[in-house]
Amino acid sequence: MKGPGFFEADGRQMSKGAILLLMGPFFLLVFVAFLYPLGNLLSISVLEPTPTLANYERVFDNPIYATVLLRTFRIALLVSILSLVLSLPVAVLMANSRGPKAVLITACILLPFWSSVLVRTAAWAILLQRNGMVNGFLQAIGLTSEPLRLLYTQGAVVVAMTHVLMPFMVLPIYGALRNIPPAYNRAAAICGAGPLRTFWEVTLPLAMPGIIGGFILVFLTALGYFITPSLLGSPQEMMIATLISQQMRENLDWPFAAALVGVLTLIVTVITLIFSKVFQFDRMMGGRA
Amino acid sequence: MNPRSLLLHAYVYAVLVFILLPILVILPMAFSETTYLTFPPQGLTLSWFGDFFTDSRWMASTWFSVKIAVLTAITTAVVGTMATYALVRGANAMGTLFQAFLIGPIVVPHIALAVALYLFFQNAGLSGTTLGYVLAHSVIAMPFTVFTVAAALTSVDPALEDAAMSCGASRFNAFRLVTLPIILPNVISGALFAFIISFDEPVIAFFLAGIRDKTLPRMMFDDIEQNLTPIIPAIAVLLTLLSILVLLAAAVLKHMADRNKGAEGQ
Amino acid sequence: DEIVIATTGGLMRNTLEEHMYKPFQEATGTEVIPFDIEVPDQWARAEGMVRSGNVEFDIVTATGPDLIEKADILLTIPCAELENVQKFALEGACTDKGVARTTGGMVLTYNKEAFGGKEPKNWADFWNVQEFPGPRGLPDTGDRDWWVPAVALLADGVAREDLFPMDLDRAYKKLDEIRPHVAVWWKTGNQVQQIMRDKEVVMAMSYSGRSLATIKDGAPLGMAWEGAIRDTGYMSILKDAPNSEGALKYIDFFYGNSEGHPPFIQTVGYATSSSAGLQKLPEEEQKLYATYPANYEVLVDPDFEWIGANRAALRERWTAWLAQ
Amino acid sequence: MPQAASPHSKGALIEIRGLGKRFGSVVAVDDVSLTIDAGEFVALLGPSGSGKSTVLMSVAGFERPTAGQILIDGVDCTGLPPNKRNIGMVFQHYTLFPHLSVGDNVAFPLKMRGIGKAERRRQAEQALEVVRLSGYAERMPKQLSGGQQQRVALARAIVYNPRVLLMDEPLSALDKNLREEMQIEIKRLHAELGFTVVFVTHDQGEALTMADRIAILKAGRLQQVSPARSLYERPSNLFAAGFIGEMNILPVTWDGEKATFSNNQDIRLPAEALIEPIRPGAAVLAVRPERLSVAAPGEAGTWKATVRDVVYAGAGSLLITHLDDGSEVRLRMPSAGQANVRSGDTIGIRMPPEAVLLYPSGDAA
Amino acid sequence: MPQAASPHSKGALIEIRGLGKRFGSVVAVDDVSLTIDAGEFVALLGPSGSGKSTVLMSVAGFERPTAGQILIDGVDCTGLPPNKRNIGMVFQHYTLFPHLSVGDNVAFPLKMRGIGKAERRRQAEQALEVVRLSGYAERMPKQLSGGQQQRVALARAIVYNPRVLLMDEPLSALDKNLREEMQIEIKRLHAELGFTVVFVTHDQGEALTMADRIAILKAGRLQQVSPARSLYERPSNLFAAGFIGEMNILPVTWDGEKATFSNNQDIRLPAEALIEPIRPGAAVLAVRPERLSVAAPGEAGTWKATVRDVVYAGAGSLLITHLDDGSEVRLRMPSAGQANVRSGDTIGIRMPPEAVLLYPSGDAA
Ligand SMILES: Nc1ncnc2c1ncn2[C@@H]1O[C@H](COP(=O)(O)OP(=O)(O)OP(=O)(O)O)[C@@H](O)[C@H]1O
Ligand SMILES: Nc1ncnc2c1ncn2[C@@H]1O[C@H](COP(=O)(O)OP(=O)(O)OP(=O)(O)O)[C@@H](O)[C@H]1O
Ligand SMILES: [Mg+2]
Ligand SMILES: [Mg+2]
Repeated sequence: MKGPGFFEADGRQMSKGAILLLMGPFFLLVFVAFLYPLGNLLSISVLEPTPTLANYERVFDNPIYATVLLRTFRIALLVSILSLVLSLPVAVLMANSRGPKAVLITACILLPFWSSVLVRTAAWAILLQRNGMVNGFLQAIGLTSEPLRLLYTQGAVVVAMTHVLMPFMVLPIYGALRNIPPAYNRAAAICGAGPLRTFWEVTLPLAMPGIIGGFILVFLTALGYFITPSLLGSPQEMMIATLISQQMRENLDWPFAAALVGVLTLIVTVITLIFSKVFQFDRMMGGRA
Repeated sequence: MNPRSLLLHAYVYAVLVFILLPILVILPMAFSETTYLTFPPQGLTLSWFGDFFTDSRWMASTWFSVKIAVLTAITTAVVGTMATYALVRGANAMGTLFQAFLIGPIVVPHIALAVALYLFFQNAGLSGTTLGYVLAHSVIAMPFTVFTVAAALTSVDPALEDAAMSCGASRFNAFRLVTLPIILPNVISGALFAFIISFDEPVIAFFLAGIRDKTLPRMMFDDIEQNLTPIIPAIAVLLTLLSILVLLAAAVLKHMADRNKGAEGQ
Repeated sequence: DEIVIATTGGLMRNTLEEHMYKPFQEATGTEVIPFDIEVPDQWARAEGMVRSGNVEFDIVTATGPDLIEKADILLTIPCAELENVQKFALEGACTDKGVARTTGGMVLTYNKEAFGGKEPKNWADFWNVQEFPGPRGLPDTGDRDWWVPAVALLADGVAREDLFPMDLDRAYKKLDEIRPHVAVWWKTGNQVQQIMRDKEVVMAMSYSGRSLATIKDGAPLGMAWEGAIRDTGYMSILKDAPNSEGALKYIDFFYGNSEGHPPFIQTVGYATSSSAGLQKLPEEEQKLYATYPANYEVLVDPDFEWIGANRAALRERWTAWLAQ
Repeated sequence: MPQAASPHSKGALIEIRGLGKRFGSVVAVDDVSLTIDAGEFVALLGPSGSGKSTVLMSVAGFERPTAGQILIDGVDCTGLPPNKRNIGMVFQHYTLFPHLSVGDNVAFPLKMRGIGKAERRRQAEQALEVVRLSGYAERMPKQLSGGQQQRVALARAIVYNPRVLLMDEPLSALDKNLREEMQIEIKRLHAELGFTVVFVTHDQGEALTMADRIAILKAGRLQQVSPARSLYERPSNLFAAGFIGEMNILPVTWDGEKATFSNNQDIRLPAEALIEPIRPGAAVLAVRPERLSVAAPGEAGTWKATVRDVVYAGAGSLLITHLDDGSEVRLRMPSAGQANVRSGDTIGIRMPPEAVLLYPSGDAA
Repeated sequence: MPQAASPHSKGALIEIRGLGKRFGSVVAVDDVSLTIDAGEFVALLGPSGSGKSTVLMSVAGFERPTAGQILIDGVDCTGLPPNKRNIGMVFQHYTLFPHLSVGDNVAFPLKMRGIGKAERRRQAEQALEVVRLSGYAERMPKQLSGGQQQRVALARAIVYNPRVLLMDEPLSALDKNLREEMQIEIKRLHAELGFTVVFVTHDQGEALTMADRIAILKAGRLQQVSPARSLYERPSNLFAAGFIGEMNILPVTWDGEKATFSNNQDIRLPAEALIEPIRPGAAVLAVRPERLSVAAPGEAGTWKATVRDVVYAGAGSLLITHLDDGSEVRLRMPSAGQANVRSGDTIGIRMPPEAVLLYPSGDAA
C-alpha cells in the first residue's frame, strides 16, 4: 500500500553524466564538510602520536571512560523512554484530530521545535534555579520546605533533553500513524475488535517503524548531546560529549578525543545499520506533512 | 466524550503544558527590570531589547548569523534540489550512498562532527569564516531540505516532464518551466528549514567561532553560561516571533504546493 | 595595524578594553581585537593554530603552569628590552614566557549568614560539614586539576610549604569526603558569582576578584585568605604570532599606562604587578586583594615547574575521579 | 439466475427502514428502505456518490444513520458499534493486516472472540481451505497476488461464520481475469455457506451476473430493487433504463394505444410496454439496441434510417443510424451473421413491439 | 471499419525496424518491426508488461532502443531526443501542467517553438475549439473534469500540427461514459486532421472499435498485426485467439480433414479453419461462444452437453456447459430469444464448421 520511497527512481533514466553533474556538488559538499573531516579526525586517533591503537586501548583500559560511556547510554535510554511515554499519546491524539485541535497540537509541538535550543535550555536553567519556579511550586504545595537542588543535576539534564528532543519522537510516530489507512481500523472493528484492542493489535504494530525510528533518532541524538548537559549538568555526571569536548579543548589530547569520537561514531553507525530497515528518515520526517 | 478519550486528552494537554511551559515562562522575563532572571519578572521595561539592538557585539553576531543562514539556505536549496532531482529521476544506483551521506551528519553526534570540522577547518583556514560555517551548516541542514524537496518531487508525475519534452521543451526547460514551478514552494520551505537550522546551530558554532565573528547562538551560549541576563529572553521573544513568521510562511507555501499538485487528479 | 588578544570575556575584557586597549590604540594607532575565550579553549585554539601554521592570536592569557607546559609554543619575552616593564614591574613579574597581568587568589568564599555567625577560616573548615553545613561549590575550570587536590591536602593538614610534590592519593582520598557535598562545579567566574549570590551554595572556592565583585554588589560574603592559591594571569605571546612586535609594544604599554592601573584594579578586582597599581589605593581597600601583604603571606605559592611537568597525569586523575 | 435463499440457509434477515444519512449539508442517503431476506445476495448499484458505500457502512455500523433503523434478524442494531454486530466484511483494498501472516489474519476475528490458539489455527486453516488457499497460512500478505489477497480477506470475513457478509467493491482493484475468477468464488461460497450478502459495485455486469436482486441507487435514493432480468428488461424508470446496459431513447406522442414518432410513423404497443400508467401526451420510448434488427428499407412496419457508422466490436457490431428527424438509433447485432451494411446505406429498422418500453417524458434523466 | 488513410492525409509514415529494448536483463521489446502508413490509426494491444509503452516511448524518443531503428517519413530518428521529433503525445493521466492555465498549457508547445504571444493565444484558442473547449482558456486544469482535461491534453498535442500523435492508454483513467465520448472525439479528430496515430491500450474493445489495424504484443514480441475483423475472426495464433474476446478451446485429433474429439465425435473442417498448415495429430480447436447455438439433445451434428450454469447478463446470457469428457464449453446467446434452458438440462450444441478454427497444439497459451 505504500508508494515507492523517495529513493527509488521512477522516472525515465537520465544519462550518467547528467546524474554526476547534478549530484556532484552534493557529494563534494558532503566530502568537504563531513567525510573528510571525520575521516581525518579518526585517522588522528590511530596515527598519533605513532601509528597505534593505544588511544582506543585507553578508552577501554581506564574504567572511567567506560563509566562515562555507560552513563551516557543510560541517560540517552532514559531520555528516549521518557520521550516515548510522553510522545505516544500526543502523536495518537494528533493523528486522530482534525481542524483546530489538530492545529493546536501541531503548533504546540512545532513551535518549541523551531525556537532555539539554547533558549529552551536557558528556560530550564531558570525554571530549575534554586529560587526558580519549580522550587517555588514545590514549596508552595508543601512538598519541600527547603528549595531543592535541581539545576546541575542529572535530573535536570534528562528533563531538559526530553523536552528538547521530544518533537523528534512525536513527528515520526505521528507520521507512521497517519500512514495507516483507516481501513485497517475498520477491518479490525468488523472482525470484532474494540477500540483499545484495535490500537493494541493493529495500530501499534503498524506504527512500530515510526516508534522505533523515533526512538532511535532520539537515542542517537541524546548520545552525542552537548548543549544541554554542558549547561545544565554536573561534571560529576559527565556524558561522552562533554568528555570529548574536554579532551579536545582542555587536555588538548586530540588523538584521544578522536578515539572517543571514533568509538561514538562506531556505536552510532552500528545502531543505525541494525535498524536501517525502520530508520527511514524520509518517512519519519514525512510526518510533518 | 467517553472516559478513555477524556483520559487521553488530559494526558496530552498535560504533556503540551510541559512542552510549552519553559517557553511561556522565559518570554515575559524579557521585560524584567532586574539584571538577572526571576519569575515572575519584576517591573516592565523594553530596555533589554534596546540593549540587544544597540550592542554592537549582539548586532554583529546577529547579522553574521543571518548572513550564514541565508547562504546556507541558498546552498542547500540549490545543491539539494539538484541532487534530489537526479536521484528521484533516475540515479537509483546512488540512492543508498546518497541516503547514507545524507543521514550521516544527522546521526553522527554533532559534537563529533564539530570536533572533526574544528580540526580540519583549523588546518584549512576555514575556522570562523563564513565559508566554513556555510559548509558545515549546509551539511547538517541538507537532509531537511532534501526530504522536503523530495516529498514534492516524488509526487510530481514524471510524465509531466515527458509531456513538456513531447511539446518540444529540452530536458532543462522541462525542469525549469514545469517541475521547478510546481515544487518551488517546497524548495523554499526547505530553504526556510535550512535557514532556521543554521540560525539556531549552537554546537558547531561553539567550536568554530572565529576571531572576529561569532554566531548568535555562540553569543547566547556565552551569555547563558556567563551572565544569563534578560537579554536571552529578549532574544527568545524575537526568535519566537521569527519562528512564527517562518511557520506561517511555510504553511502558506504548503497551501500553494497543494494547490499546484491538486490538478494531477485521479 | 592590529593585535589579537585572547582573554576571558565579561568583566575582564570590558575593563581591559576601557583602561588598556583604548588608550593603547589612541597612543599607537594599533587596533586591539579582543577575543573572548576561556583559557583552556584558548589553548585548544592555539594548538590548532600552531598545528596548521595559521596563527591568529598575538597575546594569549597563561596561568603559571601554562608557562612551563606551553613553553614550546610561546615566544621568549625579552624582558630587558621592555622599558616600562623594567620601570614599573614588581619583582618576578616578567618571566621568560610571560609577563604578569593580574594576580588574584583561589579563595574560600562563604556566606556570612549561613552559619549563625560562625565563620570558616580555612580549607579544613570547608571540609567540615558538621560545623558548616550546606552545599559547596568547587571549580570545574582551568586549573582545578591541581587547585582542588592542593586545597584538599591543606584541609588534610599538609603544610603549605610541603604541598609539592603533591601526594595525589592522599588528596583524592580527602576529596572523596567532600564530593557528596559539592552542589555545583562552576565553570565560569560569572557562574561562581551567581551561585554565591543565589545561595545555591554556602561556600565555594572562587576567584578572589569575583568574590570581591559580589561583595561590592551587596552580597553577604566573606573571604578566607588562608590557604588561598595564588593565581596570576600572564600575558604571553605565541610563536609565529602575526604581530609579535605589536604584542610586545602592548605589554610594554600595559606597564607604562600607570594611571590606568588603579581604576582597572578596582573594577576588575585583581591587582596588577605594577608599582603604580595597588599601592595607589586606600589601605582599607588594599586588604581585599591577594597581593596585599597580609594576604599574600598566607597564599599557596604553587610549584609551577612540578605542576607543568605532571600536568597530564594531574588531569587524567582529576577527570577519572570527577566523572566516576 | 435468481436463486432463492436455500431453505436451510443460515443467513440473517436484514431490514433497512427509512435510512437517512447527512454529512453536514450533503444528503448521502435519503429514506432508503430495503428488506434483504435471509441468505439473499443483494447488489447495491449506482453511480459514484450515489450513497452505496454509505448504506453498506450503516449496516456495518461504521456510519451512524441520521434517520431510520437497521435491524438484523429483527434486532435493532442501529446504535451498535461494528465490533458487536458479528458481520463479515470484505473491503475494496483487501485490508489484510500487513504485519500478520495470512494465517494470523484469518485467525484475527477468532482471537478477538477469545478462542484458544490451537482452535484458532484449526479454524483458520479450514477457512483458507474454503477459499482454496490451504498451505498459505505462513506467508505474509504482500507475498500474495491481488486475487489471493482478496481470497484471504474473504476467508477472514467468513471464518467466524457470520450470518451476513458485506462487500464494498471487493473486486474493483482486480484485473479482468481475476475479477471473473473471484466472482465465481464468491458465488460458490454464498451457495455453500448460505450467508446473506450485500455487495456494492459500480460494475453493472457484475451486479447482473452475481446478485439475486439488485438495488439501484441514485443521489441517495432507491430507484428500483429487482432481480437482474426484470431490472434489465423492465427497468422501472428512465434512470434505471439508461443506467443498466444501452438504451435507445426516443421522444414520442402517446395516445393510450399507439406511440407516434415525429415523422408520424407510429407503433401500437402492448399493455406490458407501460411500467406504470401514462397519460396521453408526450412520452418517451425506450428500446435496447440488441432488440432491433435490420430490414430492407421501406419494408412494412420498419423505420427508415440512414447508417452513419458501422463499428465492428468483435462478437457484436454496432450500427449507428439516424432517423429522418435526426434522432440517433443504435442497433447491436452479432458480427458473424451481419447483413452487409455500410456507412451511408439506407435501411429499415425493425422494432418488435414486445421489446419496447414506454416512460412518461420528463422522468429522471 | 477499416478505414484507409485519406489520400490528402498529412500524417507521417512510421517505420519501426527490428526494434529491441532491454532494461538490464529484462527484454522489454524484442525485434519488433512494424510499418505504420501515413494517416493510419494503429492500436498496440497486449497484456501488462508486454512492451506496449516501451514501443511507444521509443517512437516518441523517451526510450533509446538497444536495437533497431525508428524512421519517421523515411528519416532515421532513432537517436533524436523527443523535443526534436515534432510528435504529439497524450498520456494516461492527462499530464496537464498544473501551474499553468488551460490556455497556457495548450500554448506551451508553441512557446517552445518561439512563437509570439498573440499568435500563440490565437492558435491555442483554435485548438481548444477543435476539442470543443473554447472559452475554457482561462481556467486552471483542476477546475475541469477528467474528460475535459484529457481533451485539453489532446488540444496541446495537436496545436502545432504534428504529423504523428502518440497516445499511451489515454482513456484508461476515465469512466465508461467519458471514455466512449473521448473515443468518438479522437476518431473525429483523426478523420478531420489526418495525422498518424499510434494508440496504446489494454482494452480490446477500444482497440477493436477505434483502430485501422491492431498490433498484438506479448512479452515484447509482435504476435499479429491486422484489422479488427480479421484479428477477431482469424487470430493467427492461440494467444491472439484467447486474448481477444472469449474463446472455447478444445483438444482434438486432426487427420487432415476431420477433427476428432475425445468422445470420438468428429467434425469436418473447411480449409479456411486452418490459419497455417497443421500436421495430423494432436491439435486444438477454437470456437467463439457466440457462434455456438443450442439444439435439441441428440440432434444430428450436435454435441451432447450438460448445462452447469445459466448466467443472465443483460443483453446476452452465458451458458456454461460440460461435454461428456468434462471439458467446459461456453455459449453466448441473446437473452431475449433465449431458449428456456436451465441448469442441469441436457442439450445439443451446434457448431457451424465455418466458425471453427484449428491451431497446432502446444501453441502459445
Ligand atoms: N465522510 C463524509 N463526509 C462528507 N460527505 C461524505 C462522506 N462520506 C460520503 N460523503 C458523501 O456522501 C455521498 C455518498 O457517498 P458514498 O461514498 O456513499 O457514495 P458511493 O455510492 O459509495 O460512491 P463511490 O461509487 O464513488 O464509492 C457523496 O456525495 C459523498 O461525497
Ligand atoms: N525503466 C524500466 N526499467 C526496467 N524495466 C522496465 C522499465 N520500463 C519497462 N520495463 C519492463 O519492460 C517490460 C515492458 O514494459 P512496458 O511498460 O512497455 O509494458 P506495457 O505493455 O506498457 O505494460 P502496461 O500495460 O502495464 O503499461 C516490463 O517487463 C517492464 O517491467
Ligand atoms: Mg463507495
Ligand atoms: Mg504501459
